[in-house]
Amino acid sequence: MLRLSNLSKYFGGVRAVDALELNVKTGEIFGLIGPNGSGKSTTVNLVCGIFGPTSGSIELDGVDLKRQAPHQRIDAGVSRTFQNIRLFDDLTVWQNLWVAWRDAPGQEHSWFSNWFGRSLSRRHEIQKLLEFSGLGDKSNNLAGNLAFGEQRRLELARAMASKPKLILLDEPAAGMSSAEVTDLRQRILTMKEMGITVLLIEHVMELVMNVSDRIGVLNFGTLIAEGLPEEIQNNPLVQKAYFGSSENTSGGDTNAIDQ
Amino acid sequence: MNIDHIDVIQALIDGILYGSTYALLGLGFTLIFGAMHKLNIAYAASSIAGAYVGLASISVMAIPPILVFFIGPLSAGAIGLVIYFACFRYMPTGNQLAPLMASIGALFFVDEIIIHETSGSPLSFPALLPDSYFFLGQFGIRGDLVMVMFFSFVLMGIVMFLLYRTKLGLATRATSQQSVAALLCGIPTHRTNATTFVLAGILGGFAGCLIAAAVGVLSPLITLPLTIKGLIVTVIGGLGSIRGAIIAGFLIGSFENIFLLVRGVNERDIYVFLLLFVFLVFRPNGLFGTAIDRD
Amino acid sequence: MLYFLGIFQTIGVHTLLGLSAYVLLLTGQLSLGQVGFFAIGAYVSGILTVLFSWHIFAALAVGALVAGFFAFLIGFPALRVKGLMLVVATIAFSEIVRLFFFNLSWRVEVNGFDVGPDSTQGFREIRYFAANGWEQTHVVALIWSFVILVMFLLWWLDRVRAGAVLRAVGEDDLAAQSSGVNLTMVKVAAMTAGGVIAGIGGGLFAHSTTYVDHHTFTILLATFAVSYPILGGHKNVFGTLLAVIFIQGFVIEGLRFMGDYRNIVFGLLIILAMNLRPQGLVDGHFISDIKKKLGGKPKKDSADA
Amino acid sequence: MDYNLKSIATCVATVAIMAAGAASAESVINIAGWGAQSGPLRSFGVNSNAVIQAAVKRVNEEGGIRLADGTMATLAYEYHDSACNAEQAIAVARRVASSDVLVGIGPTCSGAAAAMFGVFQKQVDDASDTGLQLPILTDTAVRNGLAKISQWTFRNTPNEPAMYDNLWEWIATNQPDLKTIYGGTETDQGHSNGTYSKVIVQAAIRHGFTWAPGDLEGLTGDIASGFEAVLDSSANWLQADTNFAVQARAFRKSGADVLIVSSHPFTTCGMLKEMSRQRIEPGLIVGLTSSSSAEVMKGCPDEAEGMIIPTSFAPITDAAAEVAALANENGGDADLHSAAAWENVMIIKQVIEAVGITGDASMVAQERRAIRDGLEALTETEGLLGTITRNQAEGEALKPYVFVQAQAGGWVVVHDPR
Repeated sequence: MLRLSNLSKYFGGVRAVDALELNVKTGEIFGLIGPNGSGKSTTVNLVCGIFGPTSGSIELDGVDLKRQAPHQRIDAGVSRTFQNIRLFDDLTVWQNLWVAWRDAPGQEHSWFSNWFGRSLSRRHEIQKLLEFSGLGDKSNNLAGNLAFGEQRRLELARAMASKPKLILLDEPAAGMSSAEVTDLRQRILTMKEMGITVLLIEHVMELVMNVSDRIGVLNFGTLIAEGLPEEIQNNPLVQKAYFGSSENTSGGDTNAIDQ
Repeated sequence: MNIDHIDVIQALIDGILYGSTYALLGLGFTLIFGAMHKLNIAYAASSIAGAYVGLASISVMAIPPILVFFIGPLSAGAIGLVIYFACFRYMPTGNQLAPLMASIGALFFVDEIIIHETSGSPLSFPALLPDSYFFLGQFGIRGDLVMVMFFSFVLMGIVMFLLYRTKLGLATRATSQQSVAALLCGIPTHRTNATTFVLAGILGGFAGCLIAAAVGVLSPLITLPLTIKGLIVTVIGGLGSIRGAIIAGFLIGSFENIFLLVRGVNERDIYVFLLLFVFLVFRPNGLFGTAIDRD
Repeated sequence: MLYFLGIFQTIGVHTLLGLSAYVLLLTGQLSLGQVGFFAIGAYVSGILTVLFSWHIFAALAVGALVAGFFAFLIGFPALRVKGLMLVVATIAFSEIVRLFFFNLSWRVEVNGFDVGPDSTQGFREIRYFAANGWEQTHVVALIWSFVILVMFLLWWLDRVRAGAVLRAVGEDDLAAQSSGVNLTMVKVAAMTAGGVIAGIGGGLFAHSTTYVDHHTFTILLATFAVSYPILGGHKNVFGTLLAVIFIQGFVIEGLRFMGDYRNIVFGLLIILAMNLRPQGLVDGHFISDIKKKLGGKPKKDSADA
Repeated sequence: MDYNLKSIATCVATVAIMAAGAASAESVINIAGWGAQSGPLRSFGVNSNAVIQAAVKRVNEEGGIRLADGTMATLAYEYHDSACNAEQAIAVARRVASSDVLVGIGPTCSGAAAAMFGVFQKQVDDASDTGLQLPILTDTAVRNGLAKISQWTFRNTPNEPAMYDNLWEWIATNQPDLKTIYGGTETDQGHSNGTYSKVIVQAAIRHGFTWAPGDLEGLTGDIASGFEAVLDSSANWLQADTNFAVQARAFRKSGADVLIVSSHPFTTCGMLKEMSRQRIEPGLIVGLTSSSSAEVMKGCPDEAEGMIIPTSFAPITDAAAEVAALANENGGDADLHSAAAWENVMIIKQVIEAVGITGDASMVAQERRAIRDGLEALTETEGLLGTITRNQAEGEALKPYVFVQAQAGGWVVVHDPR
């Protein structure tokens, strides 16, 4: 589904992502882990088009995304969440989804009613998505007034509103209680059942190891290991990257977009 | 009029020298913006107000005219503090628009007070170095503007020293980059910001006095044009960049003088604004600015 | 009465100016360039009625379209800058427009009189209304039908998806982009709409004051334009109207009894208002209070700012 | 507290009743003045107001205004702030027009006047024109040719073409060694620019002066001839400029005998200071009428030394000196602009007494019309410096004038052509 080849992104002299090769298969949950500053968020931003790559290619189902603007990549089927929640705080919960909404194929609204319709039929569908996200009774609340966990769920729902083929989750479990992580795990699995491919970037090992089909380990912008969760857990290279050389936190700038 | 290379060089010299007044103003704008990421539109007006207070005190009290350059900056610092409390201190942190709007109100207020007290009449301002015009070969040079230029470098040095070598500077920079984190680290952000405003105010008052001395006349007519000039200098120099503000001041001063010479006064400002526009589009971070889309 | 009709005209014209800045503010763009579009609308429609004896409606329409066209063009470079940079870029634009009209001299003889923009001397005698027998009530009706139309459209916009998209861009353009919003299209569209609204306002202004010159369209008026939606609050289109009534009706005309101190109070009131209501006069609480008073069910929690 | 408030209220009410009683015993003629009392041009409004206040007081001290039935009416006036802003000037005009004011004086700024005059009826008796119908006699707004915008608007402002024509003639006679001229103006100020490029330079050419950098195409002695070429060839600035180095250098380079600085006090002072820094010492400096005010003396008394300006006001007659003193008492200055306001009040009194007014509030429209016709019928009036003749096709005045020169921090009359 998603194929990154020889992908690089330099910030000045810092190689945030360096000749990265990554292949995410259709329908799988791919976990991407790595120490702070290893280039995980930059990778997400490259795939979403927030940054242009220094070199290399990004392909989705064989289509080159590199020349597409960020919003066109949504049309192509990629959507994302942010490491630090970025909701539209002064819009209501359901308006947050309305903004991101893409009609299912075959049920598209006309251009006019897409932009200027009040579209009650969509309201119904949006409500269904809200129910699924456990926000059914909050649809008229302002997003900014939700509790932390609810905001995380809303961001997830917003990412699903555009009917993506591939979702990039940027540390979705950050700051969650373990009960919430369990709930999140369930939701990610449900997404997979719905046929959505998931690229999960996460620090919370409990989640990554339990939910991922395959895991890649990023360090200094390159993939140092890739494999099944158990293989990764026992890989000495990974352990070294995580614990052995933690003083080497290169590229403070790479998370720029999420600071 | 025929223009030869001597005219051009002379216009460049005049422009760069006069540009040092813009540089001083830009320095204050950039200092406040660097510290708070907020725009104080009333800044140029309060700088000029400082010059007025200085002028008023030397004409009311029988004190030597040179004291205007001490009283002016101090009163502008005080005005800066008042503006900080009136327009910035109690505004919600995330709200950019409310303090901007309040500072627009402060601009009107300060301007109107000056106008009310002087009836808008131009007032003579003591020269910094009277009769200090000298010649360097064929070129005439204003001694007082050389002095202003010297001051702008000195002040740049002082500001850089304060920012990068003192505890106050550390606090300012920390507050500017992560105000919440700075607060958590025990840095009193409000007091830091207030100090920045007073510092910038003193700087502005000094700039206001130097500008008034350079023109020789003080009038409320100049506050808006100076506000715009200060903003242009800040932006071309790069937001928050101290040396950028200084260099941009010289750049704008010489640029406008060349176009005044070559294209006439009616078109002069069009070219200055076009330059600004080109800068914003092709180099949106200015000469020395860092990327601002971090947040 | 005549006096109040005149004030209504001023309030109407300034409301259009404020609404043009309001549209941009929805997308998070703080523009001091609206006065440039306002000037374009004023000069173009004035030239059409005075020099070419066009009907006022046609002249207003063309003025608005020309202003909108320039806004469209400006929209693209403006995309590259944000925040303070955008403020300064739009100042540059409106000053360039002003200086263009400062240099514009286009004198034509119509009915034995030399008319038209005369650079510094200004553009005199844009007397379409008086010369065609329009009563002040007619002028007020014309101006306010545009105000009501624009306000209605903007009010309606907040009820359709386009409005939510505009506000989403205003809140967080990166998140909006990552939710599939075409930023270029949305921002340029908002800029264009703002230009058209300012253009109509400018045309009405020129005809209601009969005279424009480059001093009319300075940074001061640009500041007023953004002041209205900021002071009024951009939660709601009525905030802008309320702010215009507050500034033009109350502070400028209503405080005339304060004589010399009127303009000093002006600045103080703005500072005071922003400290008391940093979200604007018509903020979330204000709206929910009104809704409660009207007996309607306020949407639960939604109006809490 | 309560008690105090009550007593104040009672007191106020009593005074009000007494005042109303006193007023009803005699009729009142209302006039209104307006101009900039806020903004950078505030001094215009302050001065104008001070002078009108003194003039109205004088009229009332002398018994008031004689009405048609022979009784005397008090003159009452109110001054409004129009802030040099078109919309505010129009708002005040409409406000005044909807009251029982019979005639207005103002506004002070030319831009505001150009806009305001436009909302007046262009031609009287044109029923299809819905413009305002209220006679206006303007004191300060001096930009060329404004009064002809409407037949309801008149001005009592100096006639610059006549003044400068005479000035150059006088210079040519008295200082025959001065041959060449050069100068500059603040181009963004309509009055400075128009007077410079269409009036002053042409008048000099008419009297044999030559343009220092060389002859200009189309520049003859006729008013406005070749004005674009004049502007192109001059060294100009803008009204809020602060740096005059390039312009002063062009002045020096021109080597002209007479330099013209056509601008308002602020930039006049800025320019003069730069000229003095660069040690430019021409044979003579000629200034703009508007700079013959006290403001230049506040801004640059030393540098202005020797500058000559024609002006329609100087305290050289008893009447003029008295007005100057009265204006000072009221916190303003009498200058060529504001002193006209005194004359305007006197002209209004003269016209009202000539046409016969009842002062009846129900007849405001007819009486305004009568006063307008009376103003139009005027061919001559007495001003502070002598007889003012009127060019009524344009609604303008031809005022007597003198030439003043800056000497030792004050304006001294150097020639009195009256």
